[in-house]
Amino acid sequence: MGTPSDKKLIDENGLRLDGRGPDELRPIRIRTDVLERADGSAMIEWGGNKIIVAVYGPREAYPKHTQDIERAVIKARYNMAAFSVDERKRPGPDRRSVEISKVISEALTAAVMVEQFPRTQIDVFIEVVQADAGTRIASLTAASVALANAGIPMKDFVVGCTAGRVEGKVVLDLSKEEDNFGQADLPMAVLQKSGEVVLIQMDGELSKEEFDSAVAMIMDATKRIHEIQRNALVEKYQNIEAGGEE
Amino acid sequence: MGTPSDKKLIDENGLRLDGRGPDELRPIRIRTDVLERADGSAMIEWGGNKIIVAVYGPREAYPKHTQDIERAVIKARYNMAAFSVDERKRPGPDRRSVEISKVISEALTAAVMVEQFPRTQIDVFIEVVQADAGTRIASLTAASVALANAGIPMKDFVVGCTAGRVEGKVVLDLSKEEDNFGQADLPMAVLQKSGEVVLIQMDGELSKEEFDSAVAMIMDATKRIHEIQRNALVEKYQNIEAGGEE
Amino acid sequence: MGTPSDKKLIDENGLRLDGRGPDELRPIRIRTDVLERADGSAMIEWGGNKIIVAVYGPREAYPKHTQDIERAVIKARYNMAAFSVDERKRPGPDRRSVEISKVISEALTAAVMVEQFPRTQIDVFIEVVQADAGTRIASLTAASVALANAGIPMKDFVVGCTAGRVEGKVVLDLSKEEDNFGQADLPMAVLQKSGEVVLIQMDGELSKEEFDSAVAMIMDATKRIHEIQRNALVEKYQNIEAGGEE
Amino acid sequence: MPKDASGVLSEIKRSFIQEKLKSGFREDGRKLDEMRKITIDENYVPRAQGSAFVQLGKTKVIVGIKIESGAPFPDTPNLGVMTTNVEMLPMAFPTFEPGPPNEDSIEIARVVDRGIRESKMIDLEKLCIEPGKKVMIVFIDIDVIDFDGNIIDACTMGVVKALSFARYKPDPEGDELPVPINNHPISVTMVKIGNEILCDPNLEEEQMSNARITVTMTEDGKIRAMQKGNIGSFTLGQINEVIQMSERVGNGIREQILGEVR
Amino acid sequence: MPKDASGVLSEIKRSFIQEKLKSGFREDGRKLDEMRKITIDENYVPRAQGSAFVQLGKTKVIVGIKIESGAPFPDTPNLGVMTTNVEMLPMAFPTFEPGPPNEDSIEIARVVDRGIRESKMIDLEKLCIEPGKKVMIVFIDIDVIDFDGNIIDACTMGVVKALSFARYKPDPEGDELPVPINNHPISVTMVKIGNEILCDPNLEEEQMSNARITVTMTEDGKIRAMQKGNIGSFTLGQINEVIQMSERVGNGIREQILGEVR
Amino acid sequence: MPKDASGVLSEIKRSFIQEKLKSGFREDGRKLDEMRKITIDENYVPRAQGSAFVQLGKTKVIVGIKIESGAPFPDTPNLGVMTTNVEMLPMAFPTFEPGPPNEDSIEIARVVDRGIRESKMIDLEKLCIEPGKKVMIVFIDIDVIDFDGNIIDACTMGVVKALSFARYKPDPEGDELPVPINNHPISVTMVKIGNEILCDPNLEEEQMSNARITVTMTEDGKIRAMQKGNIGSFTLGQINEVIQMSERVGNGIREQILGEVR
Repeated sequence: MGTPSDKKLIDENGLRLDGRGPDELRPIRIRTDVLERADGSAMIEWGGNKIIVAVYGPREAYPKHTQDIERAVIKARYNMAAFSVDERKRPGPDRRSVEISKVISEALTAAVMVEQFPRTQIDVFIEVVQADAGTRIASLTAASVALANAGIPMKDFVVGCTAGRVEGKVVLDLSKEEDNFGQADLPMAVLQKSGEVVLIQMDGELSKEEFDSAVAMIMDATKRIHEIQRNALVEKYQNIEAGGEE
Repeated sequence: MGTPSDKKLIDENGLRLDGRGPDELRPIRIRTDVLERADGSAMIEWGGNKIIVAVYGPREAYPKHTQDIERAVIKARYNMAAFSVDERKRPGPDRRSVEISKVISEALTAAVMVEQFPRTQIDVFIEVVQADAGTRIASLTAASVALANAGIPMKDFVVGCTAGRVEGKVVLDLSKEEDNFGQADLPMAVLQKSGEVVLIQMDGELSKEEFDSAVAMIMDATKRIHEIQRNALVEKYQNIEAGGEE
Repeated sequence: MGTPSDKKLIDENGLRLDGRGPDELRPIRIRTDVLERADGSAMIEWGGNKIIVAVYGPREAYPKHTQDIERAVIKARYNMAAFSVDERKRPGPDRRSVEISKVISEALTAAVMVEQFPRTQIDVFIEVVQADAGTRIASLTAASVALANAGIPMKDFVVGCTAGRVEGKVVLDLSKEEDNFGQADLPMAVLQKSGEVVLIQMDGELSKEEFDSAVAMIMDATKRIHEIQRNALVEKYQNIEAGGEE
Repeated sequence: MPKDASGVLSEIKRSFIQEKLKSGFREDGRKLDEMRKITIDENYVPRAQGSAFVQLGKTKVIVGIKIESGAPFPDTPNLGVMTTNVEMLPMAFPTFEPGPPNEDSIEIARVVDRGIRESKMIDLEKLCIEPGKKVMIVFIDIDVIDFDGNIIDACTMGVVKALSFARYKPDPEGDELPVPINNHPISVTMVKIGNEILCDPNLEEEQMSNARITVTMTEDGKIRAMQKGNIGSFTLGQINEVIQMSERVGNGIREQILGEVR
Repeated sequence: MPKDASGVLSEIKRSFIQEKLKSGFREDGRKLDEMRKITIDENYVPRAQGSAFVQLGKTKVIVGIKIESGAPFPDTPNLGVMTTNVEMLPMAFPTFEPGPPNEDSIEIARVVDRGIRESKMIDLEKLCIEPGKKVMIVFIDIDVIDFDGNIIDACTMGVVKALSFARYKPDPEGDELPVPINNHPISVTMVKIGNEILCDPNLEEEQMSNARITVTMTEDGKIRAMQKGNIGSFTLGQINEVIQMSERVGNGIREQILGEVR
Repeated sequence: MPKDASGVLSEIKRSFIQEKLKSGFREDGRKLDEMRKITIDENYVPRAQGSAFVQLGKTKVIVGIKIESGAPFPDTPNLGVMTTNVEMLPMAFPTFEPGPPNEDSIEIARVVDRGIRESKMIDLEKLCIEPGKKVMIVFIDIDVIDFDGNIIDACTMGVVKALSFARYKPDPEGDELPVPINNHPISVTMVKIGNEILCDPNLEEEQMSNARITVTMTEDGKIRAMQKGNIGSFTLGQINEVIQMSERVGNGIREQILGEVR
């Protein structure tokens, strides 16, 4: 049994525990229309993450005092299933999930044409079925697809990814062990076309140079991730054209 | 000191710990008008159970979204006093009492002429002062009397009783020890005239034959129990005719 | 290290641990206008007590069903900072603070011309930054000043003080140790002009004679305390006349 | 305090009651310092370690006492523990709502608790089984089931009665012992209507009054707890008067409910 | 039960459905005692100790089982512990709201729990590691993610499937063991529309009905749990009918979902 | 963020402020990278183990630190524990309400906590008394008593100041020791108005802006924590700009508040 400090997270060839190179993503798969009731839905599998996102709305914001007369209010609710993590999680929101719900709501607001739907709310329900590092940016990436799936007009797509520092090296898309025993974690999300940053959080220790190289890695990866988003939606439209939804 | 498994719950003569035969009820006593403020009230003593029921209404349902435009909503609230059980119970509803409140509300709805009072609610507050097995059906039996005492129009009376399996034998009206160490518990409540079942729950293990014989025992017992309900109400009306309420 | 019972709280000369005589107050200092946002504010330092009071209102009472059509409702909220006491206090109201909030609200209502502002509420937020015995009467004394500072019309000032019994002697203004190890605690607050009692609580053991002498001590002390209230307000008005606010 | 189901009292009734008070009598015929009829059934909940069903006029409360072993508070390792909880059940009054105790219930519970605790009625030292480890915890729970004013006194007398008969087992295998009792505190609650002070207010009197005071004393004539409530005030003279009334009335109650015990 | 997004069912649809039922068929073509299509993906959440993704028609639930060590209940020192929680996620239906479980979720969780517990499916005695000190706690958590009626049966079959494959480590350093299983309870939920009894109601059928009943049985033909819900009633004859339907339909489900396991 | 008491800012004021920003100055005369006046009274709550009263312009917060012994987290048996809680007291602003922390307070507390925690300011290893059994718990509690924007920076500098002077007793009978400190993180919060980035926004500036970012750095020039807030976005160039501003401004703050300590 090795303790964290015994375990080498990056080997002599620069490869990571799961065999990836420094700027390699874990496998990502997105499907849409995974739920019947929701107006739009998507499921993302990203490494060991398994996350379902449902979108309802725009619908009248309730209670009334939460209405914004100028725009739709986006209410994301990030929730972890009790069985999604190693030790059983007590159901209900904790401080971490409240914070993540807030930053996801804000990031999505920048992408949706919220001005078109004053006084309404758009609910984005996120259920983390299995968690494996990077849940917030995986959720955001899937939420963007679910919003499109719901037919909600959007200015741009939100695409997220993390980078971090592990054993002194900057690497892309931290795995669970790299997240636990690494030295920095930088989740970030951008608008796909404009490249503007709509979510950024960081903890750990990064020099400015390391930060710059982490950001560059993420910016590059978001292009690849957006392809997957686009394909998930295209697949749906192709199905519709072909007259069936699987 | 005997442990549960040492204790014989039924002796060689087929008699139970408290001397009852298999189809014998514990002593039951019901009184009405036990409270001043409530629109109707009843107290039931059933074996060691001591339960007070108060009825308020019909009154405007609040909050408004709970109103039903077609009928009165019956809201039973089953509550155990902190001192009602062996180990002090922390005040406030738990999952068990929420479930019992729900099934009691539903059973009473079948008996009351709820269509006469759209948009209103009828509150049935149940306080278990001392618990001794069978509290839900004792509560329901008393609630029916309290509703009548409140002058609320009813199609029929709800009468409840339990049966169960103890040391392989089907017996009526389980005592606390029989409930704790028995093999099955079947609480049931029927409309007195029509015999229709408005509450049934079961847990434990019963063959279909045992189930049938338990149901037959209960159906028979409900006749006797309804007599007690009727007498409690008659006693009140006799008192009123006689010009006083004790 | 002495245990409570070893420690003499009153010495052979009748002096207390902090050198005070039986009817001597701890140092008291009140300042107004300590906050920007509040409509009125005051800070009181009384011995080791450090308490900030903010007043907002009169403003429309909310939710609506809390409105009184005949008068303003005064809602005091007494709160202890997590770091205000020896052992860290979990944030949020407990039963003690709910009770204190209630008696403070009631005492202040007697002093304010509440009839002038029907349907409104006046919020009095009290934060105990450091607690050192006698916080409720210190809060009340400061709240009275904060209400005046907010320009709210008042019939009279509320002035509070405690007395108690320590090692068999009646003494004024209990210190923390006298409160913990003494034999009785009598917090009391009066309207300054009329001398009417608007708050009185007691716990411990007092003969009627001791009670009378404690009350007399308090009544005398309230005159001195009111001087400090008056000076705090005058100081402010002088500053305003002089064209500046510190 | 709740308003009457029909809203507030009519003006006519108010002036009628006030007029009558001046002649020294109340609407129900009582004198100003006269309690309503008190009936207490002891051991009303046999499964509890102590219990009482109190009827004070039309006000009804059930007191139940459970005594269990547990850990002492860290700062009083040699003392047993007591807690007091009052449930103003929604069955007791049309406007009472289910849910956690509101500020009224909390105040009532704390005043009742203070009277019992500060009089040192229960000898908590004797409830210590193993210092710092195991003591007896006395849970005092009160159900208010019918409300017609003056909950505090109904509760206090119920608790005193129930404790007087309560028994506990320091050792689950051993014998039952009576709860060790030092004295018998009695609370007397009074309200001011106009300038008259009257004890044991019923609901109408509570609604008419704007100042309430409770004084709890023990048989040795000592004051153990006081609590003023509501937005009105008392003069120092009235404070004096309520203390005297409290002792006189309280002695009568103690005599009546505990005559045979003491 | 929630109303449809478009409010209640139209009268026309109602009478159409009711008419069709009389001929022995339902709107979706099923016979009265026919289940919707069942698909169960086992081990859907590999990080859990057991899991299943159940599709019952359009109703979808995810069952996850975590098994951790902990203290037994004081009154059952030799038994492991099981708990069941059902989250009716707001993603599952337009009117479901976030927050603590409401009375519907609580009832569902308790009925599912009762079926598993009372059949003694899990051999809790074998989950005792050190009597009175350490036992295994089986946390059964269920996410309802898409709602089209009959949550109870979807949950129960998911739990049974997940438990059948669940593994745990009594000793963190030791080997994994299968959860000890005694039998396989299956719940069958039926509703009454008019006088017809039909199993596995979809949302529309739940909305049209005013009486629901669940019967859980094991492969030995024994009844283990029952629960009637909603404001309607059943005759004794109908109670008899639902028990028979439950056994027949339940055996079919058990066969289908566990064929390969048993 | 709360709206101003008078509702939103008038359009006229908005354009005035925006116009002025283009010339490099703010409504209150500050340059874009200029902090408001900072005043910190240390040891403001002598009974706490560390404390500070911070005035950042008109924003006022009180930081109190209590240090008590307790159990470590199971997965970090050799480390002390720190927690951070921020109370946005209702006295601080007309629309702040009493009650449990809302999402704004939670975010603020977590950003403050992250800056302190990730910089490893407190040497948690030295706060371990007995591995797996007993460690020191550092409770950081912050009262926001007057709100005029930029709570995060006011809180962070208050915590850093209070920790720099905080003392604790590993052994109740023994001597007081200073809390072991590794470095001094400083957070700098900036907002974007139009295309201008400005630090230490006051309330009006927070209301006018729709994108906020906080960067926390230590004296070694390392970034320790970042948090973007609000619904607007930043270009990569602006991200670069805020990091530079954060270092420059942060060094100034560190110098000013800790000059004498380091």
